Amino acid sequence: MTEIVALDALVSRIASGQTLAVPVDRSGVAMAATAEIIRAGIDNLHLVCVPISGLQGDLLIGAGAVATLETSAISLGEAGAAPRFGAAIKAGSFRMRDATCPAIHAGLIAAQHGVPFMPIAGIIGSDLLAVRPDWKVIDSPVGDGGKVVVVPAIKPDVALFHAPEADRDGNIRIGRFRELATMAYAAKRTLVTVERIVDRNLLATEDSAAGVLPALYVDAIAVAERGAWPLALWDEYPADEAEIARYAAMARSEEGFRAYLSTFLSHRKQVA
Amino acid sequence: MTEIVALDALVSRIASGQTLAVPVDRSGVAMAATAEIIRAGIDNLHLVCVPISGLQGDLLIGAGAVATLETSAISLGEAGAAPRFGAAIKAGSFRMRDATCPAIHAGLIAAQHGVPFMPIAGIIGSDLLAVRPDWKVIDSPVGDGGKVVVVPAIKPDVALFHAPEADRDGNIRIGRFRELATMAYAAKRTLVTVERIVDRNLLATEDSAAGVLPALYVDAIAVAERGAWPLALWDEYPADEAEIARYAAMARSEEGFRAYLSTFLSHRKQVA
Amino acid sequence: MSSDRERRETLIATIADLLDGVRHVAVGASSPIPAAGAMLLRAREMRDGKPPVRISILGSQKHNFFTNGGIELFDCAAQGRVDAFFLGGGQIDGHGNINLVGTGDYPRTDVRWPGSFGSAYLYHLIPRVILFREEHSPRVFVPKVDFISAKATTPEVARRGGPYALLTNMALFDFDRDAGRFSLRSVHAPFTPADIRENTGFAYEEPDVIAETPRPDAATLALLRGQILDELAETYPGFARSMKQAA
Amino acid sequence: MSSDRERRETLIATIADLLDGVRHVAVGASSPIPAAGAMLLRAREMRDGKPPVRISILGSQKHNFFTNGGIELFDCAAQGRVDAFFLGGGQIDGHGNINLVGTGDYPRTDVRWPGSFGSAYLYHLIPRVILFREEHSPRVFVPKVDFISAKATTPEVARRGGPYALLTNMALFDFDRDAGRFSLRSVHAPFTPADIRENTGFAYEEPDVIAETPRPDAATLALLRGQILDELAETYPGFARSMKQAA
Repeated sequence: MTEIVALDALVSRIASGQTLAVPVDRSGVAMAATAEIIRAGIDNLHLVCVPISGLQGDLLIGAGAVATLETSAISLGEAGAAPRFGAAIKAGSFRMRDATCPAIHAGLIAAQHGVPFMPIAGIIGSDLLAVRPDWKVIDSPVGDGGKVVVVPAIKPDVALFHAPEADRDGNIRIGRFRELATMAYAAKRTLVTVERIVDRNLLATEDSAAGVLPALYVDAIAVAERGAWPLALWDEYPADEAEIARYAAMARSEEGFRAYLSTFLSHRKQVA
Repeated sequence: MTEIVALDALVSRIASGQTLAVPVDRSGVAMAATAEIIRAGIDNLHLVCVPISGLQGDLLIGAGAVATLETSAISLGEAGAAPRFGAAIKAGSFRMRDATCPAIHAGLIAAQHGVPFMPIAGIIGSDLLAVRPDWKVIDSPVGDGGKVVVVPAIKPDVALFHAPEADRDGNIRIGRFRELATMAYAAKRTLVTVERIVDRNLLATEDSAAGVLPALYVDAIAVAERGAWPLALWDEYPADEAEIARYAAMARSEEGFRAYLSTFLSHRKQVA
Repeated sequence: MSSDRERRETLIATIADLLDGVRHVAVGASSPIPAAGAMLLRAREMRDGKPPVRISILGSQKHNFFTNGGIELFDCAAQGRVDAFFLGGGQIDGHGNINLVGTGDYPRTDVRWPGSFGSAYLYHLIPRVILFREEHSPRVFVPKVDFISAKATTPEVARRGGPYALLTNMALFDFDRDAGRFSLRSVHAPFTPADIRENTGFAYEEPDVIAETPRPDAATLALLRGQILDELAETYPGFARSMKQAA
Repeated sequence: MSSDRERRETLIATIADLLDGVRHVAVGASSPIPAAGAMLLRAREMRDGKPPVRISILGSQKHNFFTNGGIELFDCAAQGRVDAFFLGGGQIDGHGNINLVGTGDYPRTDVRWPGSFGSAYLYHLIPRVILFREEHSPRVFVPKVDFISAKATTPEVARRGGPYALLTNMALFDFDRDAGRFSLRSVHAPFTPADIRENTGFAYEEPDVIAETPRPDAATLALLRGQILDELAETYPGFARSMKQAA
């Protein structure tokens, strides 16, 4: 049964040391919840970026919340490199698990189907295979027996994202961003922040239902208005490019990052 | 580029001997196109039912169009057993490839992802493994190395289904029936009949887009009003249970089936 | 007629009892008695203030809260999100194996049934699979099925799923997964343990004292004959009508 | 300023030429020059009555005709439905291998770039991968990359994808998949083959006569400065504005 709770109660369901899956910037990133994670001091996370991350990942890394980072990239996009990611790599302050986008999708899809691994095209020849000993190259058991890469299932403890709306039953509107559904299928628990709760049933028509993650997969929902800010939320608001650029500039130094973070947490607190 | 053509032109893109994937009754079965396939004398088909079939499969079998049948079941549902399927099995008139529903989905998903096979949970211990030598049991290359079944990719030459509407760009509304998309991803060509062509762009909003198979995967579309009759089309019309029961009764004998088929073909011709 | 109605009521109430504690039960298409049992459980849990029970009815647009096409039930089961399901079988043997394919030599079987559907998969993955087959006869309950669509136990691989009970028109059996065999739990009146022995083609455990399958109590019957038949009518109008007419 | 505009125009027109014949080209986010090249191709094909060209711009809601989430581009490529794509690289070596991870010893690299994105996968699957890197310097074009994000050729496995050409601010190279090396095709004015040698850290084939990369013709320039900048403005307003201002 999906519970509708306050933001801090939602975030309290994430424990230090857990594997946390989060989506790419454009799909709906739970930034308000990210502020709450940092405020609550949750750390030692294994962060799985589906399949890459930006501001969210860099903030969590800068705040020291990440013990393992599994991603295909961390970048602030137009605003340039992710400064705390770069600094933490240099300092060796977390375990890096470099990936390639479709391999992260494939790992989640393996969990979705309840199988231990998924085969995946390409990759052979990449040094990623050297740094990811959990990825194997096997002879295909069917067909011509050619080499094929297999990646293990990714089963996050928690999937966390932000969406425009949920209905009272706990169904979430995800539109075409089906990787959000894949994350939820794969995860043990799914926590979602939304702009609003709507009274209509999102499963009522085939059209609206097609873009819905059913409540079955959703453990808890919290309302967080402008909950993706300063990132964009599709169909709702664009990214606050100036704010992201401000972050990119300030986070170049540890002190600048601390100053940014302090303002960011109190800003998010005010909105909440 | 998706072409909008007449029904007979659509069906002329299917050649004898090809592998044809068709959906389960409730997802949108192209019955008008099925009549046209039989009328055109297309035969020697490898029919892949996704994951089961009913009236459509039984008609094609009865008409002698099927050389290989890959399915998890053939049944007329409430109307009982599929009579021509039963008779053809007894006569040994086609090659039977018994499956289990998720294995057919898995084979198509392998083709969707461009990999030679997919692992699948369960199945071990079933005699299906004995009659499907193309399914293998391997030691999982990751995790505890337990036994896991793998099934080869299913790459149909043609995917064929019926849907409520297409837009002028060739996008198809499929609602929640995402197996239709999977069929199209996996198939070399996708042919779709629709109730109507609409002027609005089905990709215009996130809500409508979520339930759309993009034109990229659709080779040709033909309008066929009541094109699933006597089967149901979701959101449009229910199954004509009386007609299906009439089929079930008549098709018990070869002569009865011939009589039914003749009426069915001319009825469908009138509608078209 | 009334006895047929009572028979069905007993089956429905027995199914509700077998489902006790499940949070999500899936029901195949054209399975009105399992669906009614699941609805009865849901209504009873709601009445008693317990956590809600989800019911997925395959092929139903109304009782479908899936949005990812035909594979979602199977994925959902593989993720451990489906607690109970129902399977039948043209043949069921004493080891719990089921045959949905046909009798005689494959592929040109003497009798051909529709096919294995999802059984080979779901039997491994759903913890509480209730075998439900109304016809109780030696041709159904055989020592060894001619074709194993789905195997009940596979010591060679880890699994969470498998048979939990077997319910027929005459009796209720438990299944012991370690022993790989059925054990008679109760017999529906007016049948006797001797009737069961006569009509069962496989060997099973038979305790010294065999209970009679309880009739539903008054509160359950009220719920069943009222709310449940109304709910059922949305998906199985013919079945609900015949149950009401029999009243 | 005008020369920077001309440089960009030449790159865009060269990309359109490299894409000749493709039906579906995918462009990464924040890649205005590749996107402009693809749009120029599309406009030219449409003008000439040829079959339409599809352009997918990743991360764009407007130029997104995918409906299956982030994996669809990758699936689409694996299905052979994407003909061309662009990749860059912090380092690109003479064998066509690219490095998007960093320099020095992994994982505590001296310089860390964002990561491999989908390169390790797409390089195998998309027939015409155009390597596009504006900076032409020995620190980018190295004999051997420090980390292979994506390998250009893998004789040990069948593949349809790989590098097709390398386009920089100074020159255009073809890639020979059998030889596994680049061959200089043309040099953008005012650079000379000697400039290319000086600024390229890897060995490459150099024909006796090296052409000058052609400037776009008048019709192409008209299309580019009009319709294409208008189309581009929807997705890359800043880039389109700077191109217009430079006029």
